[in-house]
Amino acid sequence: MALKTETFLVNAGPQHPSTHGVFRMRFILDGEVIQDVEPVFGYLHRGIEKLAEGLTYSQDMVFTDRLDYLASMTNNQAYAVAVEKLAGIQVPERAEYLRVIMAELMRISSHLMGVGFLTNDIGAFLTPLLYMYREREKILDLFDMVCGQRLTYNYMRIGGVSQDIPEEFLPALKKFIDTLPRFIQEYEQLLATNEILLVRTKNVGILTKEAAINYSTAGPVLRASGVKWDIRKAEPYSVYSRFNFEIPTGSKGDVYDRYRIKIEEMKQSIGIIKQAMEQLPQGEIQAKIPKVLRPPKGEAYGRIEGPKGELGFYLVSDGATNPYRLHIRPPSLLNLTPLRELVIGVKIADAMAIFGSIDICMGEVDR
Amino acid sequence: MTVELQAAEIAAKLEAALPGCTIESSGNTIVIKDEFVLKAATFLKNTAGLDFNYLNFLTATDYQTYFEVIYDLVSLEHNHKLVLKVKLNNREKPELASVTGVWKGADFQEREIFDLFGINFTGHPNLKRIFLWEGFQGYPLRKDFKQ
Amino acid sequence: MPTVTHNILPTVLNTGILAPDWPAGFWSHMIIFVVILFLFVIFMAMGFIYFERRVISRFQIRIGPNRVGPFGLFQPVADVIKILIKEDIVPLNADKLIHLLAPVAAIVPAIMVFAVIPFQNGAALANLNIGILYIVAISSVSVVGMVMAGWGSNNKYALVSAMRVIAQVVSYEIPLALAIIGVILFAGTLSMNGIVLAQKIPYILLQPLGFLIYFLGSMAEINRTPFDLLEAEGEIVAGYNIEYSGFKFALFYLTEYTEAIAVSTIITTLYLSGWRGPFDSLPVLPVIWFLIKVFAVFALIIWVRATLPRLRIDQVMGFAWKCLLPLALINLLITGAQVVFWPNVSQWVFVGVNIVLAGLLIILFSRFFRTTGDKIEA
Amino acid sequence: MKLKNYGEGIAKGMAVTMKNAIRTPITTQYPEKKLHISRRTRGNQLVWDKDKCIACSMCARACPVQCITMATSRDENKKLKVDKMDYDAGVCIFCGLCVEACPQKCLYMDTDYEKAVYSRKKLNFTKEDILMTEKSKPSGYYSPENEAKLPKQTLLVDGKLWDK
Repeated sequence: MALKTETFLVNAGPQHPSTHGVFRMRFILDGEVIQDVEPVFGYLHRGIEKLAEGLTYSQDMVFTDRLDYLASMTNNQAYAVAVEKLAGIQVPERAEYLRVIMAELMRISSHLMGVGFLTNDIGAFLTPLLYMYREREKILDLFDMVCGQRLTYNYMRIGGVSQDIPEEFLPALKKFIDTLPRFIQEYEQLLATNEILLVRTKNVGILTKEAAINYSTAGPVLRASGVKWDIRKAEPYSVYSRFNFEIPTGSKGDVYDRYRIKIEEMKQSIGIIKQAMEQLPQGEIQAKIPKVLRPPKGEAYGRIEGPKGELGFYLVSDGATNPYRLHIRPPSLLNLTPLRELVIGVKIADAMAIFGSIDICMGEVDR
Repeated sequence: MTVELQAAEIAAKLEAALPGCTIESSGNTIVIKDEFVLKAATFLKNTAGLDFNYLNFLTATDYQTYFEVIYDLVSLEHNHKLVLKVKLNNREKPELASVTGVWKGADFQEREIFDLFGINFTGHPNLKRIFLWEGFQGYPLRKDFKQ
Repeated sequence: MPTVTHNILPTVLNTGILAPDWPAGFWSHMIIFVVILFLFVIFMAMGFIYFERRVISRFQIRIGPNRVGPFGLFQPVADVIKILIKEDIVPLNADKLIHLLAPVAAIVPAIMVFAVIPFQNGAALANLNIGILYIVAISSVSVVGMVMAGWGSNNKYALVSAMRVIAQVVSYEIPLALAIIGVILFAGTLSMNGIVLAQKIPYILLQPLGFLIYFLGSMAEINRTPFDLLEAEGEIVAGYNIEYSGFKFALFYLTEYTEAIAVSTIITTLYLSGWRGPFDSLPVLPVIWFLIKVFAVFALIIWVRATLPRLRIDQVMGFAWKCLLPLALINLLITGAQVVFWPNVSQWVFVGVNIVLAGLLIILFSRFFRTTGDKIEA
Repeated sequence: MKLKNYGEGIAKGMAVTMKNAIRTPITTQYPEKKLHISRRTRGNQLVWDKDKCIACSMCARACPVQCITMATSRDENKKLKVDKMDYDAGVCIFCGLCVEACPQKCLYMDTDYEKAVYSRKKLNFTKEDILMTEKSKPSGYYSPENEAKLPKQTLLVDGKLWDK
């Protein structure tokens, strides 16, 4: 005899410990199993695209910090790349190298946070997260030294960077880069073979290669599904063509792969920073650009490989001092698109693991 | 390095498959008529040699007299890209066929355009406001939006 | 029975007004011990809260609470005061009676467990000759309180949590009880004090597999990581006590730690030879040995909590039924055979044999422990 | 037969946590012990050097959130002077663009970070409040002279957690 059961609706969020900000998922549950989910967002919508239309090109840089606030440096870089493409500005070598160093440090920091919060969602009581915070703290120290802020750096400028690095920066960076592999090794010991982590992440939330492409996912999510796609290789911007690095890819596209990709990318980033430190030239850090920038009429799409995926800025100029239209290609939002398909049919606990592995930042989703 | 495809060649291919669909083509950009958008999308995705399997982003711009919807297409296999544009002249009731059936990644982006520009995507499975709340008056990214 | 308390205040209550046919010794003994037990539980709970916060922060390279009083020792007191002056909220449409009774139903059985714990030789509220049976019977009754809380709060998270906890605790009772039987077979008695007295060798050495099963099972029973599904913060926010505040929440909080103390004391008694230790014939030393062992067991629980992620509900259930239960049965079989067929062999031989067997069995069973996580058919 | 899943990973993980438990905690007991913050810190206020200012209003124009209001007038010598220089720290996002825009380098960020007040109104500063005095500690952001004067930042990577 079939028992008569009823599904029920559970709201996870906007205030929920593992929704990484103000994200909300309306679950339809059948016991523990998720029947349907509707992601709801917009709680952090600040209308940055609209705000940008009212401000000059250089002022918009400030607001890019507030997109993905865990990776402000790369947001700065993406915006700078887009404006430079629009206005045809050549960036000095030293500035490019500094940008690369900052962006890779940012990638490490963002991935640390991503892995840390994933473990937190799986239920490790803050410990791996706090270990990773320690390393992130060192990176933030370095950023603080260079630009005077720990979260909203506003470091890069159109045509360069705002300030040159102080003399104590490179020794400190070297020390950090030398010690980081040891700590990553420690995380590997703590997590990589942990049986509980394995049963919680392997074969959970499998995103096939075709689906990952069709859903326009980017970054670690796409690569975990086995697609070798990285803007740093596919369309090298800045000076990335001069560095030697690999693109790690996953095989299955499950939560475990997404976690592995992040660890592997951190290792690659360390290599890039080492090379950049060796090659770092002396010279100018800022191209000569007019105080009030008026790019020619036209449009441009500048993109970089942010920590969470392809981050692009689509700019339309009508020749004035303000952008006519600024659109952000937010990797976090697009990586969320397959969430519904991944989550239907799994248990609540897995849903949180899947959500955590996608690694979003609400500032970028809602903009 | 991503190859920016010559739009003129692809426009010719498109024209052969769907006569009368293109309006103009320059650089890497093809502008097509709005009623052809779904067919053109399917064609670009499924034609061998083009294989635009990845919708990089989808957005719109308000040019005061008309809306322009921009599809940035990339092929991950061949590493080439193309920009597809559609002009919508009907400002009162802009409508366009949804491409969610072709690229599922268009889902949230079409909702975003609907939310902020008021362009109605027919055939979208769940066309609701995405960032702003239900009942919000007006479409903020339109140039004539007043608070 | 040479209890210390038997001789303190021997005739104070011997006035004949209480219960004429019961000896005065019973009443004095009971009242003194009830007071001592309550104080013990409350102070130990505070001590455990402080201890856990400090230790776990060391695992997380933090310092932990250190502001209130010397070394932050009064932090639990401050917490208690804060929690007690909070507004008491009953959710709309909640089942008020059940909502109100749930914390009481949870804490009473948790405290009742301590009745049979011997703090030193024979110093227990009731030195029952079926002590361990009493513990097995009473320790899972707290779950009723949690289920009442889950049901009575009119909250879906709480309900999910209640369903999880009932499934989990009922499943883990079985391997738990089977593991205890191994101890009973060696000790030859059901009395807690008798078990301690029988431990020439701590039973953790004699029953390594049983200890492991009991440890994991009791972690599930008291809902600690990696089995803390009922308060899985990332999934169902706080679980059954999500709608509780003020004094009622304090009771739940106390329940949680009381259960932790209970489990630590039971493990100490069953496997770590309880109050025994060097010089345990001196007056206070057995109690100190006992407390040291209790804190050591709790430190191990904290260590596990600081390290491990949480299992999923189906994995938790699978672990109980597919892994712990057969292991417990095999353990029982081995123990029974050893007790019945070789009663005169030195127990040190069994120590070696059992440790080797435990290792072999764990490795054997790890072959069946698959990393599965496929979608579940609804 | 490859041995796996018997708890080796868990044991390794527990060894790691134990290893970390005997490390020195990385926390700093804040009000008693203070770290040296970055020499370029963009602290919670502006410092304005009145004597060098030429009242060009570039700072007010550079501000993306319009938190600086500047009103100028010409004095008897036809020289511009500042009548009003209001700065709303409650709106300010501490991006530093005003400091960069200043052609005279007479505007600095502050190094102070303990500026909490009880009401937002107290964050509306007038020109007297942000005036450069002996007490004010301008930061080295866009000002190498100030940067040289400030103590070096304490870095976690150096292992030195605080300076007494």
